Amino acid sequence: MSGFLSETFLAALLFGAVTAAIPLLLAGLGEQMSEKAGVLNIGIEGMMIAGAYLGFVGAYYSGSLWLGFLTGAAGGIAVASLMALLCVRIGLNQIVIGIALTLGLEGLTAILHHFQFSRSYPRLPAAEATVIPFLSDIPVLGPALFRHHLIVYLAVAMVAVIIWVYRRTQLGLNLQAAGDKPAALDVAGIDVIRTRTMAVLFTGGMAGLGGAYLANVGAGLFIPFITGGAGFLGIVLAMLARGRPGWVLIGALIFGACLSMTTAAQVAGVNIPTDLIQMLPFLAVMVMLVLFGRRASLPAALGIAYERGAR
Amino acid sequence: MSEKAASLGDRAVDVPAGQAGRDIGRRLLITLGPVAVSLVLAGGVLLAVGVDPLAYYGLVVERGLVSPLGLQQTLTRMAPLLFIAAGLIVAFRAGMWNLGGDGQFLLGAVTAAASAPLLLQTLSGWLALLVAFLIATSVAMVWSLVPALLRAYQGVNEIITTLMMSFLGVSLANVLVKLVFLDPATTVPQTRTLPVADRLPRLFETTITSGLVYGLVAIVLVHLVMTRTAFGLKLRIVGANPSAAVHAGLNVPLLTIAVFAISAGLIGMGGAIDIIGIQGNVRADWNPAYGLAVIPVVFLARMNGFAAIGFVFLLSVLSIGGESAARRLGVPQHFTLVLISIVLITLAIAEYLDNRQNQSRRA
Amino acid sequence: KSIAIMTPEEGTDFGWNQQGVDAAKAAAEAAGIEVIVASGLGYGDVRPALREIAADGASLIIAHASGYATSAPEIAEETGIPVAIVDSPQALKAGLVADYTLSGHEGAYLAGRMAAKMSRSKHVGIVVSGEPPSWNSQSAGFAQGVKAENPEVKITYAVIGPAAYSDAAGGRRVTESVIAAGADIIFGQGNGSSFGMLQAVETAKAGDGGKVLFIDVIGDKTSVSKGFLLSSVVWNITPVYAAMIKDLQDETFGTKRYAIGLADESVALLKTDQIPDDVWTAVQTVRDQVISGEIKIEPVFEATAVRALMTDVSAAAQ
Amino acid sequence: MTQPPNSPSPIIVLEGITKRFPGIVANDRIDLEIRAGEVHVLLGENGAGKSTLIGLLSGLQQPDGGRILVGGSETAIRSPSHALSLGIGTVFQHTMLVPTLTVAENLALGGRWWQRPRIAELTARVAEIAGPLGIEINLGARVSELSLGEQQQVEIVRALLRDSRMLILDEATSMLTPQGAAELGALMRRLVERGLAVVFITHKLGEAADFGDRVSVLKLGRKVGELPPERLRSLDRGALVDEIVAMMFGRHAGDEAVTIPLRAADNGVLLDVRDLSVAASSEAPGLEAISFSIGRGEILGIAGIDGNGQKQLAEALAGQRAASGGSVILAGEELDALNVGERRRKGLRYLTDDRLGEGTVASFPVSINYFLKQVGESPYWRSGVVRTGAIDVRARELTRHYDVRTPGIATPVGRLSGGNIQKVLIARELAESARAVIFNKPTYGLDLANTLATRQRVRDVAEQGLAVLLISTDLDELLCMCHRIAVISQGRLVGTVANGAGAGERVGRLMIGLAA
Ligand SMILES: Nc1ncnc2c1ncn2[C@@H]1O[C@H](COP(=O)(O)OP(=O)(O)OP(=O)(O)O)[C@@H](O)[C@H]1O
Ligand SMILES: Nc1ncnc2c1ncn2[C@@H]1O[C@H](COP(=O)(O)OP(=O)(O)OP(=O)(O)O)[C@@H](O)[C@H]1O
Ligand SMILES: [Mg+2]
Ligand SMILES: [Mg+2]
Repeated sequence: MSGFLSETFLAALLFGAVTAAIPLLLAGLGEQMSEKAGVLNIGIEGMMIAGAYLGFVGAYYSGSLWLGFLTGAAGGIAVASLMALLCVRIGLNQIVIGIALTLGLEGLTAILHHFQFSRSYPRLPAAEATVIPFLSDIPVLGPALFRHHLIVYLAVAMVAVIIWVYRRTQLGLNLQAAGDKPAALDVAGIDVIRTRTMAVLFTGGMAGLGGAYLANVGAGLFIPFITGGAGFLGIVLAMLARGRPGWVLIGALIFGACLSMTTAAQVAGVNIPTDLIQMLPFLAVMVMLVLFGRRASLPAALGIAYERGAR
Repeated sequence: MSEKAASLGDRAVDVPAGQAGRDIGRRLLITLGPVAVSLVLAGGVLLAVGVDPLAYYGLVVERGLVSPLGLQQTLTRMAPLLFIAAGLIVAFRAGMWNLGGDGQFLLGAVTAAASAPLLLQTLSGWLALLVAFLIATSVAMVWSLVPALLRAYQGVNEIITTLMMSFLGVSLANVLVKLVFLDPATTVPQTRTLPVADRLPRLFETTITSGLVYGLVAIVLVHLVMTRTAFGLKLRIVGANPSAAVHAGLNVPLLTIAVFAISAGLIGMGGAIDIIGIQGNVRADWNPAYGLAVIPVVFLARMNGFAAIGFVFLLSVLSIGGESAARRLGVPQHFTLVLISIVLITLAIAEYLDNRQNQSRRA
Repeated sequence: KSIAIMTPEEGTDFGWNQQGVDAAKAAAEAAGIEVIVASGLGYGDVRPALREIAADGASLIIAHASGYATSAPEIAEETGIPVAIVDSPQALKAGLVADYTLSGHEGAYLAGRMAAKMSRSKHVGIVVSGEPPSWNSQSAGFAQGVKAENPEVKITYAVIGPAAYSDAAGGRRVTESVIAAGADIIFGQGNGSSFGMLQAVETAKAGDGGKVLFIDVIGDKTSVSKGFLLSSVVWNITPVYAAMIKDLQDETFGTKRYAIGLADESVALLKTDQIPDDVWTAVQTVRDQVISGEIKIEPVFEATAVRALMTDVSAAAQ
Repeated sequence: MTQPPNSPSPIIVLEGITKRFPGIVANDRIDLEIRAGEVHVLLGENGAGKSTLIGLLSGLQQPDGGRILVGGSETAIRSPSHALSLGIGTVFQHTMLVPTLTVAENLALGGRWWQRPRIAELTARVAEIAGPLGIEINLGARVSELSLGEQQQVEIVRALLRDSRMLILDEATSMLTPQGAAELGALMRRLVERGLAVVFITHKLGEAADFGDRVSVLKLGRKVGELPPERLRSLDRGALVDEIVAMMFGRHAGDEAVTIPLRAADNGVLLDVRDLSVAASSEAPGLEAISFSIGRGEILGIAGIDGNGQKQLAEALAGQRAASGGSVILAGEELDALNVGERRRKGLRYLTDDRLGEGTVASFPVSINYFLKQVGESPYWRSGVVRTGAIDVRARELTRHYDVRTPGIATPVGRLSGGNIQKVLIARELAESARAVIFNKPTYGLDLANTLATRQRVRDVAEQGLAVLLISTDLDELLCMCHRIAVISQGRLVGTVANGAGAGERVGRLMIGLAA
């Protein structure tokens, strides 16, 4: 039978799509929370690469993938706390700081890698999959969707958790108020700075985790610039989703699927330049924007630092 | 949101001018001070990896600023960056986040690279370059039409659209190089090469491209248009308060489209200048990603054209000098990124401290 | 007096950059001269670095990236310092510009023969992270080798992305898909991303549950591999650089092209423990045939032509 | 200050409170006592420092000097949440609701972050509080869909929800109808009877006289006088207002006589509107076949409760909002095909009610804001290039002529007080060849002096023979200025009343849906 049609191959493609989608999902979910709270977190790429590096370092030296995820998230949070300090607490321009952090961490992790790993290129063992009973036996879909590392299911479950937070908790209201009318939140007795700081730190944690996943599970190793713009895609996903976590998941999966499609097309021997195929997901998004682009409902105070009593 | 965020920048620009003389000294101080602090911070990183920071900085200054050769390189590097800064100033002052600079730059570059050698077969030297330059500009302008129309008539946020169009533009530029404008004489996928002699002339006896002059003219012109003309004022009104623009009877959609076209056009010119002045051709997968570094610089300059020239100069010194120093001392080139990043952050902090001090002094 | 080498990435990649730097050092040492190493210069504008190195007194600058082939001759013209460039055979200029177009297609051909012999599933994969000419010629050489050995063996070709040189995760993902499609030997080319390919090979199982093996290019990754490295098309650029230095002294620089090939062992297959002796012997026989001209392999540099050599699965399915 | 022995103990005492802002002392050594069981009215001109004082009490800002005693002990009110925990509830001058949340969600805002918003519990309590107030609140409505008046009601209810010991209302009646204001007064009465302290800020002196137990007057950041309850009780309303006015302005009452300008001899129709319709949109009601005409020198008032289409009418006339039918004729010339700028050049001017939102660009200097609607026109621009000299000369002229109080013409207009921003707008709209002017709530939020001055401007305009359309929610204002008053309700003109004896009552009847 043709390789193109084999079950194993289809499953591998789908599996790859999910693997590629997870970092985008985590970054997008994180970015979304910052944006909801009124912080345009352009530094997310820097948080991701910090998470990728520290996540790998943690996993490599401890031998535990979970510890790696922890150190990765911590790395993202560390960068995010710098961003929160500079942009939320003292109100510096979010774009300047965001880009600066991204550039700096790309450089820093590349240097560290150079001195630490560039002679040995250590790699991690394969991530152990958590096989979901019964579901994993479904042909094609089973091995594609239900034989992932536990963190993948957690990431997807995170969508539900965040939906619940946004819809059902005081925190959800606080976040939305912090992005739409911070002064109103402040006079309601909730500290805007603290709310936004929490959102930014959450973004850092998610981005760091996304980076760690990319390095530890996606690649099994760290190399400089490994995130390659995944953070920026996260920003796009968060904005396209307009505050709805479910859409981040859908968007991330579509991007992942598009990547797998390019592989599928090539393995099927379709002789189209990869450059053209690679444009497809972006083209699809643009077409969607042209067709359904209504007024983007971004938070009113997005990108504006809050200062109590200022006018 | 973009309106308000940008208006914050605008507010800074429009506070009473007045004490200009003292201000320049002040600005110098709050620029050089942070640079000094950054050097100390980055020096820590250098020490950590076992490199003498003083030697490194000595080389940065020597190779980026003091040595004639280094200075020439620095000035040459500035040419395309100035155009990008000019384009970003137009957009940001009008409250539009044009984050699609890389796509616009590359498409401008590719069109210039594809057209200039062909045009040279029929037109005289400078005319061919001029036409290539104009074609590149128009292509970049047209490319910006999609986000412009979406923003003007659908209200679709331009951060998403310009970012997407940038990803697309970079890919498209590649495809064009690989499939359409390929130089049949080389195995490497690249456009035909514009011979050195046919490129923009160099200044005097140096290696500095005259593109630098055009870049300076462009950014000064943009500055004057934005601050001195009715058109510029209209754009700034749209940027600072779109409702006020509607109320005042301005044609906001049309102005929005104009902003995108001008901004993208200038960035496309940057791409063209880089090609017809310096590079001579475009290789597949070439993407210098200048936009990412120039965006914060424009903010730090508070969208002021003259200040932007200064910051672009600083950026060029750091990158040219940093590359040289890293090579000589065996530090990975990526250290330059770290240095630029620290400089950006300390500059932003200094700006904040300066503002706060100003305020408490007036109180 | 001294030669300089400029590479786009750090000379620690077990590949193109490292081979270049190591060769420059070796050739310089042999000739008893100094070497200036400028690595990690990126793919952007290297004219500033070229001018500086020229000013620093290098008597030959090796611009070790096809991306430098436009700028280096220009700076040579400007400064009068000779340069060596790659992938531009038409650019020769006496005393000033020499070209050393490196193509490992002969070695890749051998690797293809070997892979076809050893594949249990009769299916091999080629994974690349981009399509520069020097990689294209090896992809093509490999495919030609596979077909020459056994036309029945299927070849699956996959590009990770247009410029996914550091996309290690992508390298792993695509390689795993190719393995899932049935390939049990992967011929991989990619800078940072090749480590992702290696990772895929180490962690994924072939269709029959057995080991998947990896064939690398240019460098020798034995020290960092974990027993899954079948071979590598290793390039030894030292003879090329040595010849350049000699030509410079003889004032014949810029009059000839330099190349690498099987004959002088500047291209060679890496022997590893994974290769059974009989296979190795058979491959050596083919090598001799290539050297003697009995087998001719035309290099293919163009991406579309490369893809045309691969197995069209949709056609095969019918 | 003497303290009668029977007076209740103060909840909050301010001693020598000082607050400085760049270039200004907003509060200058202010002493104030706020007692349980009293409605303490704070009066003062625009920029007198009332809101600043409130900001200090509600934790938005920290004083630079002096001390605050809460329940007798010195307390620094560190933050809004601290103020809330001290039992200080505030309705701010500018709405503090999140437009994208529902009313219920806004009311729930402020709970512990891990909790679930208790909407059901809230519904019951809101009914309990709003019912007696006569306020109807739709908890499910999104705040952005509410009119400013409705939003103000929500904020009052929110402040009451929190069992405060002290309630501060900063210009809380500015958007309410007269009945609404009266009800709020009654509510304040009930609250103080329950032992709360109320601080009430208003620009309407009548309200101060009617609702207050104690009145303090601020001027230029200083407290210039206080009327204790005994004094308040001993004076009748008129005398009280006179005394307050004297304290505030050093002027005497009677200035605000009803002076409807005389119509000019040539009083033919100047502005004629026929069947003007505007389609309803998601955020605004439409207009249905609005017809009226205004003669030269005539002031036509538009009365109605806020949010009934006043803004749409003004914008449709100005060309800022597309009409779906009908026509606008100015001096015999149809304007329907013209855009904002062209209509303006024909002499149709529109003074918006949203000074900062759309009337000005806050960060631009005063000088530029005078010419916002003339960008590119000569003599201020020549071939597109600005002539700073010409602009500055004219800007200084306008500043002097319209008495705009500003540090300079280069000051960003957003730094001026509301009244002075309003003057900039008036100067802009009336300058050069105006023929018909639409005033939308021209005195909203202005202090007495500025209100009187602005009204006089409007009268002057009419006397020069221009047609004036005066949109206002303040019936008294319309009654003291207009020749005729039309009533708008749900996008339709439901009747027109000639001003004169008994007009107020007839307009009032039309407004609440009865025949005049
Ligand atoms: N955040 C601020 N920054 C700078 N100055 C301020 C600020 N807030 C208030 N001021 C100053 O405080 C003074 C008093 O303003 P405030 O808002 O208290 O007046 P007000 O009495 O409430 O006027 P109104 O009746 O119009 O509401 C103003 O003149 C202004 O200079
Ligand atoms: N950010 C600021 N910096 C300096 N001065 C300010 C600032 N904000 C306000 N002011 C000053 O505040 C004074 C009045 O401000 P404020 O906004 O309280 O006016 P207002 O009359 O209360 O308007 P409104 O009643 O419409 O709120 C002005 O004289 C102005 O100079
Ligand atoms: Mg006020
Ligand atoms: Mg006030």
